[in-house]
Amino acid sequence: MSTRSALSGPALRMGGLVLALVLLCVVGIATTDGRFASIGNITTILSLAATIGVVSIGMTFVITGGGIDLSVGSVLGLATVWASTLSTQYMAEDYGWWVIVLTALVVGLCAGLVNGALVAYGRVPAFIATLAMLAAARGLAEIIAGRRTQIVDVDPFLDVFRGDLLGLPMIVWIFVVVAAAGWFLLNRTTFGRRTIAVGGNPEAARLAGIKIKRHTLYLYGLTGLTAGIGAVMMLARTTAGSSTHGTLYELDAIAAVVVGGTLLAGGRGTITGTVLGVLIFATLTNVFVLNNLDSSVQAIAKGAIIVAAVLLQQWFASRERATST
Amino acid sequence: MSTRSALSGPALRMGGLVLALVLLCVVGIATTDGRFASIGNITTILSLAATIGVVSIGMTFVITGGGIDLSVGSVLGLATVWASTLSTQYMAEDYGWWVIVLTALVVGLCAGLVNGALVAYGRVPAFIATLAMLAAARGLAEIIAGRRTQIVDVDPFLDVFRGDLLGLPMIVWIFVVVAAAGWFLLNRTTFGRRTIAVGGNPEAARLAGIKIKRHTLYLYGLTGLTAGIGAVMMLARTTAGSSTHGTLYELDAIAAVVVGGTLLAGGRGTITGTVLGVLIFATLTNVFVLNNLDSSVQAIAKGAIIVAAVLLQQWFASRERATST
Amino acid sequence: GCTSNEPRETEDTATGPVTVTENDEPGDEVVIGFSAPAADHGWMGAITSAAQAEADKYEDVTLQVAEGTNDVNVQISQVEGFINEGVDAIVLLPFDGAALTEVALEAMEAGIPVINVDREFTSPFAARTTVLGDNYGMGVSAGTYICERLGDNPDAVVAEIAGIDSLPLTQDRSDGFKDALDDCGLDVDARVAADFTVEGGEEQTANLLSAEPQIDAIWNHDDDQGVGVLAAIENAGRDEFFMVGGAGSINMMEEIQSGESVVEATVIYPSTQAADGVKLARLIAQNKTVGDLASIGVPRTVQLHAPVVTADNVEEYLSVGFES
Amino acid sequence: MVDVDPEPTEQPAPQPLLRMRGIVKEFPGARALDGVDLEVRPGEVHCLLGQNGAGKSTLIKILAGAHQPTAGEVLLDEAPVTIPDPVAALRLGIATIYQELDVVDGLTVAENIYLGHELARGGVTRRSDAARRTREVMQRLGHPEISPHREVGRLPAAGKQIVQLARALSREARVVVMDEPSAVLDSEEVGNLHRIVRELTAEGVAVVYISHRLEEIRQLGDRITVLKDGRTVATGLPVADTPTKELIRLMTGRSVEYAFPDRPGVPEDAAPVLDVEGLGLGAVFEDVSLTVRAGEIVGLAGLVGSGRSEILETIYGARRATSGSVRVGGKRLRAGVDVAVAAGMGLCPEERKSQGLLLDEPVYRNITLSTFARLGRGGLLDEGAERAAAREQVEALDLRPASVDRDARTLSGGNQQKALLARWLVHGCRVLLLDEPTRGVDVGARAEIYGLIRRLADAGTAVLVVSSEIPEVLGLADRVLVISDGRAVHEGPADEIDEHAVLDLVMEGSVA
Ligand SMILES: Nc1ncnc2c1ncn2[C@@H]1O[C@H](COP(=O)(O)OP(=O)(O)OP(=O)(O)O)[C@@H](O)[C@H]1O
Ligand SMILES: Nc1ncnc2c1ncn2[C@@H]1O[C@H](COP(=O)(O)OP(=O)(O)OP(=O)(O)O)[C@@H](O)[C@H]1O
Ligand SMILES: [Mg+2]
Ligand SMILES: [Mg+2]
Repeated sequence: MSTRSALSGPALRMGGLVLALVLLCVVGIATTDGRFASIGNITTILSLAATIGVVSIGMTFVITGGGIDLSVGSVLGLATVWASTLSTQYMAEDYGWWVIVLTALVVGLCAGLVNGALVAYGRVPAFIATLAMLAAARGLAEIIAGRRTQIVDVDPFLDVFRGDLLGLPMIVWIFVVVAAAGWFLLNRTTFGRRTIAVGGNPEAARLAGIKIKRHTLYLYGLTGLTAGIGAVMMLARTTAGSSTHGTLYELDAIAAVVVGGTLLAGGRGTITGTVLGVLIFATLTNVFVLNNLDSSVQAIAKGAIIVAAVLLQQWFASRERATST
Repeated sequence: MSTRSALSGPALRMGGLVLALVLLCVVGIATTDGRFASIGNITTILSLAATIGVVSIGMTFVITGGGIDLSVGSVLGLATVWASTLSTQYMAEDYGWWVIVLTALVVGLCAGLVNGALVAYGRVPAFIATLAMLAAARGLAEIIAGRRTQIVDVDPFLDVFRGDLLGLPMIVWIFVVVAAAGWFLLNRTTFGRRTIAVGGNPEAARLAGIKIKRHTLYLYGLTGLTAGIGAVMMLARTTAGSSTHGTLYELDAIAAVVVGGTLLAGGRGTITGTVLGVLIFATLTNVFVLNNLDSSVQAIAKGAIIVAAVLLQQWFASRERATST
Repeated sequence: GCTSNEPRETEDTATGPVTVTENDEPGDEVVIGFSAPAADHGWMGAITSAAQAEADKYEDVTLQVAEGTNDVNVQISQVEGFINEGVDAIVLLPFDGAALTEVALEAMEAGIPVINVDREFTSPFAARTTVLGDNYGMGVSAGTYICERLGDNPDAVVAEIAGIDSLPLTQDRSDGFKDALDDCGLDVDARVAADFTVEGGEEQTANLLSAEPQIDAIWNHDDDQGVGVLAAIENAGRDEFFMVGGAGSINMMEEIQSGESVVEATVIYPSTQAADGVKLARLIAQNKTVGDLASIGVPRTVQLHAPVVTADNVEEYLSVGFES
Repeated sequence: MVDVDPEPTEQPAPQPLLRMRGIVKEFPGARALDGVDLEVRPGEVHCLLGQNGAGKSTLIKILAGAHQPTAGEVLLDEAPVTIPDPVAALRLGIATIYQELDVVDGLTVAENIYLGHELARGGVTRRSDAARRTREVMQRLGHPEISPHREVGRLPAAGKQIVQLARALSREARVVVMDEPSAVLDSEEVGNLHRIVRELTAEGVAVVYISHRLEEIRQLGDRITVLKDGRTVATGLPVADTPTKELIRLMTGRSVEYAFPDRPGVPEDAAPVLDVEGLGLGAVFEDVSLTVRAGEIVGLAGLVGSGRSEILETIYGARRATSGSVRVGGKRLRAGVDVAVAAGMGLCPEERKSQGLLLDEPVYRNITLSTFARLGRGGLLDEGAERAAAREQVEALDLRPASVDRDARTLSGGNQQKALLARWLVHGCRVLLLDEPTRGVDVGARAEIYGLIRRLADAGTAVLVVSSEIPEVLGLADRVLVISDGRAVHEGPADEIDEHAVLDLVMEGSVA
């Protein structure tokens, strides 16, 4: 009995999300006479989900670990700017596209580690530390970019990351790989278990001998790194670096994570849920545009649908409780 | 010993904030040869702080009660729009300026109650419910306003709310009154004490006979109401209603509340801290402008100063711990 | 076909051809307060940079630049600050013209001339001089161009990629566009709003292209987000339509110049408006008059021209394009 | 005295004040109660006994309106009542002290006591009234030193328990339910508590009293109801006529030797494993020196609030010592829990919920919280090995229910305590620090835990135990340190000192 509820619990909870996604697709198919279900459109949805998806995977970790990172969007912007400066591009021309990638990843990682150090060792509340980083990274990006959009001209980079692989865009593959790695990391490794422990009861984790400060540092570093990966994807997709890239991604990512079923208070996280959450939001926007909905109406509908999806999940969860007795 | 620590604890914690504010003022005075310390400039700072200040008071309650409200900014915008439609203004011409005020307050209150109902009775996570409201209220505001800025032309309204009283602008007085009322409500009434209980230990609160769902509903209603009051102040200050009013106020308000010392996790809140937090941010902006700082540099400096203020507070708190043990 | 972002040697080309008049002789020292929305995109960034560059040319001008902000409340307090300080003139590009009107009036009443840029106040008394772009006219120009190209085909699919929908200026542009299309029997078949950002441009355009398998023309309000729009078009491998831009960035002009791009035209929305504002503010504060006009004093309103840039005349306008 | 019952007190069966009949409670995946009957008379102390997980807390939560029964009825004055929520229970005159410390840390003592029924006029709290009355209640509870304005979060566990007690008293109830109120109290406090209970019953209030300390039941109780596996196995047993052996048999279904294991004695040449020298922590305690040799159990006795928990936590590196040193196996430890754990130390903390458990994680993950990395390989988890290790301990400790996959939250209090012990048993320690290891643990399991601690010691572990039950410290340990006001006032072999002597030392120490 207990194994049954252990198995069916998460499955049913995911069930609510899957149902929400399926309903959205049904609406999409019903209202757009074939334009929704085309391969091209599905690819569009996946491509749009990819960047925010990667960032959301990182966010899942930091939230599961009891924190929050409001700076992901602006760190992503900063990383795109830094990785597309003229000097980076010249170096990339000389040494290879990996220079750009490395720059973006290192910028993301470093910003994340600064966040982590402030939260873990400076005991600055995560909300404040990362809000400060949000402001600072955006400012720094503006200074570096001189408020220009920096266009990426390094063909090897564009060839690799704007290309297709087995019919899917490269950035979709990156999302798939990051999501799979994230799932594995959270569910199958000691790092993941520590994350859950630190988020669930930091004092208990500490007294059990887990180095919670160092782990917290790693968590923010990881999230920063995903923002760096997101920056690479953004550079590929828009062929430009800009300090405005990633604006409000923090809210989108947190929304996807929480709608997916990760506890905002920490201690429980689900990568599958996050992926579903991201797909739901991307599909929603797509269906709206396919129906040529006015942007104000879109906003209202989006609000209503988010709430409906969560209520649906609630309902599934209560059914789960009912069936397991 | 216990009384000493009880007295000096909060006082010292406030001490950090007061010191931060004083340091800011000293910097202001030192760098602007007299322009900072003028009465006119102080009034400017207070007027700037007033609207976000009122919203932050509401936010203090909802956060202390264990929740969060991301929709305050957009509800404020919606309330300004609704309270400045032509029909509202006609009615105000006929019946009096209170029609505008009432409309704004009712809109704010209702939006807050919807948030509260979703969170308390629908068990939708507060972050998601209010994020949905953020989107929906903004969309609705755009539709009502037809994406135009609506000008307020009702002279009695403008006379009352744009006027001065004892040398201070009316909206500053509103802030003072709301802050005082908020302090009283949180510290001297059953409502306030129950808010702390609901946020600090909901299970204990429930077992003590507090109706936590209803209380949660009230908390969001209260925050919505402060957004409504903020809308009146915004209308007075700008003489216009617009769906863009209040954009990103949620972040500003949460930042002020958390910098002030209210626990983001709930269970501990301070109105005095929130007021100081709001004043710090407003003064910061003012000092930056007076010093003619580049706006990108401002963003970086802002991030650094927020972190510094919190670290200062940490340091004070650790001194407090040291003295009280 | 990506454009390069090699640095231009002459930074000040962005402010256009310089006509030296005796007005440029140093006069009384003036302090000019400047406030504009957040420089969160290229055009707005260019506005501020151009204003600063213009001010730097005059040794008698000190420009006080307030932090760019999209919060009218903060912007009001910035103007209040300028009044407190007693600056000699204020150049104000309000986030929302209506919301800043009252405080501008206060400044005027305090004897400080206000030069209103781009987004108009609701009271004629709130500004000494208004320098206007022409948002409605921009829409009309774009619509007219599309009408000329597609006028004979009433079934043509026209798409519009707007900026931030909640801004009145977006509404003005859309209205102008719609009115112009109406005149030739066309309408807007698909419309998205892309937030004035590269990323928004990419995202919204990707969806738009999915939604409309066959498009004849696109008007994109803003050349900044145009970088993203073009990326999305390229991602989707589409080229059956032509596109008209907006604002006039160098990128887009180079696209037009190349002749291989879907971008055929762009409608100029001068990023030098605030620089004009600074120049006029200086003249007003120094009590000088505008040259080349017979009348005395600085005019009340200056509305800037919003021409369409095409392959035919792009050479001419490259110099006034801004770096997005 | 308030009792206006006209009937003589000798009357064999006065009308019961409260009666619960056929109570059934089902939780997802568990039937906690399966037909329980309870009958409580006015003015009596009715004891509720049962093993960990027998359903005692569940029963009283139903009475308090915190849970809804699946079946069964509650009668008050022989009239059926429904108790949909805690407010209803309070309105009916049923006040409850819960097993878990359900106080609000951010509120003051007075505010906690009057939470939910604030002394207020028009919503405005009457703070001076509340403070005055709180001072009175605290006086009555023997704790005049606890200020009404003190923030409860700054009180130690025992202080929080006192606040809960005060809260129940402030309700002016007809039935006061106490779920293991003495678990966190020391013997002096327990005496105080008993005095209060007697005052209450003298006023005709009925007290339902849950405890695992049988001697306490014997001192205080009038009648006993015994629960086993969610069923009533005996009801209304008069305390005076029921031998302890019989009670234990009823509870456990077998007879348990309720005694401490033999002390084989520590060989003279046993190497010191834990060596603490001149340890101090600000003003909390100072100059604590002690040595624990391999195979030795050292007990720390003392009153609540004397600083014993802090001593353990400081040795463990969870608090940063202001002076002194800690050595394990001769090697000086840097501060930090991870360092201590790596050196082979383990701590079972005092407050299992807030300091010990991941409540929403399965039992096995709680048990392997300090070992999952070791059980896995190369950073990968091996949940199979974790489950196996956990299952082994669950069986050895008789943890109920025996499933390792249910969430820790759903375990009864005593079983949560066992899960915590199991963590360090899986880990294996050179030095084991135990803070109140038998708090809330039933008699049967208690004996098992004593045996287990002794076996660990015999296997060469150095054990340091804190317990508020002096007999437990004296019975279990080889050597005791008596702590008073943050100082060690006595050190010596456990069999050379008795409970009275310890109490005398403590009193002297705190007077001095
Ligand atoms: N919320 C819950 N969900 C599932 N099972 C529960 C829940 N609460 C309690 N139980 C189960 O009900 C049974 C009775 O628990 P209860 O807490 O009443 O025991 P108890 O007699 O108070 O034990 P202890 O002496 O250890 O406190 C236990 O098996 C417990 O696991
Ligand atoms: N967070 C705190 N802030 C201030 N004082 C505290 C705090 N925690 C404990 N104290 C004080 O430290 C002293 C020691 O408390 P401690 O809990 O260690 O006692 P103890 O002997 O372990 O008692 P118990 O048996 O209840 O665990 C007490 O005077 C207590 O009031
Ligand atoms: Mg119990
Ligand atoms: Mg203790």
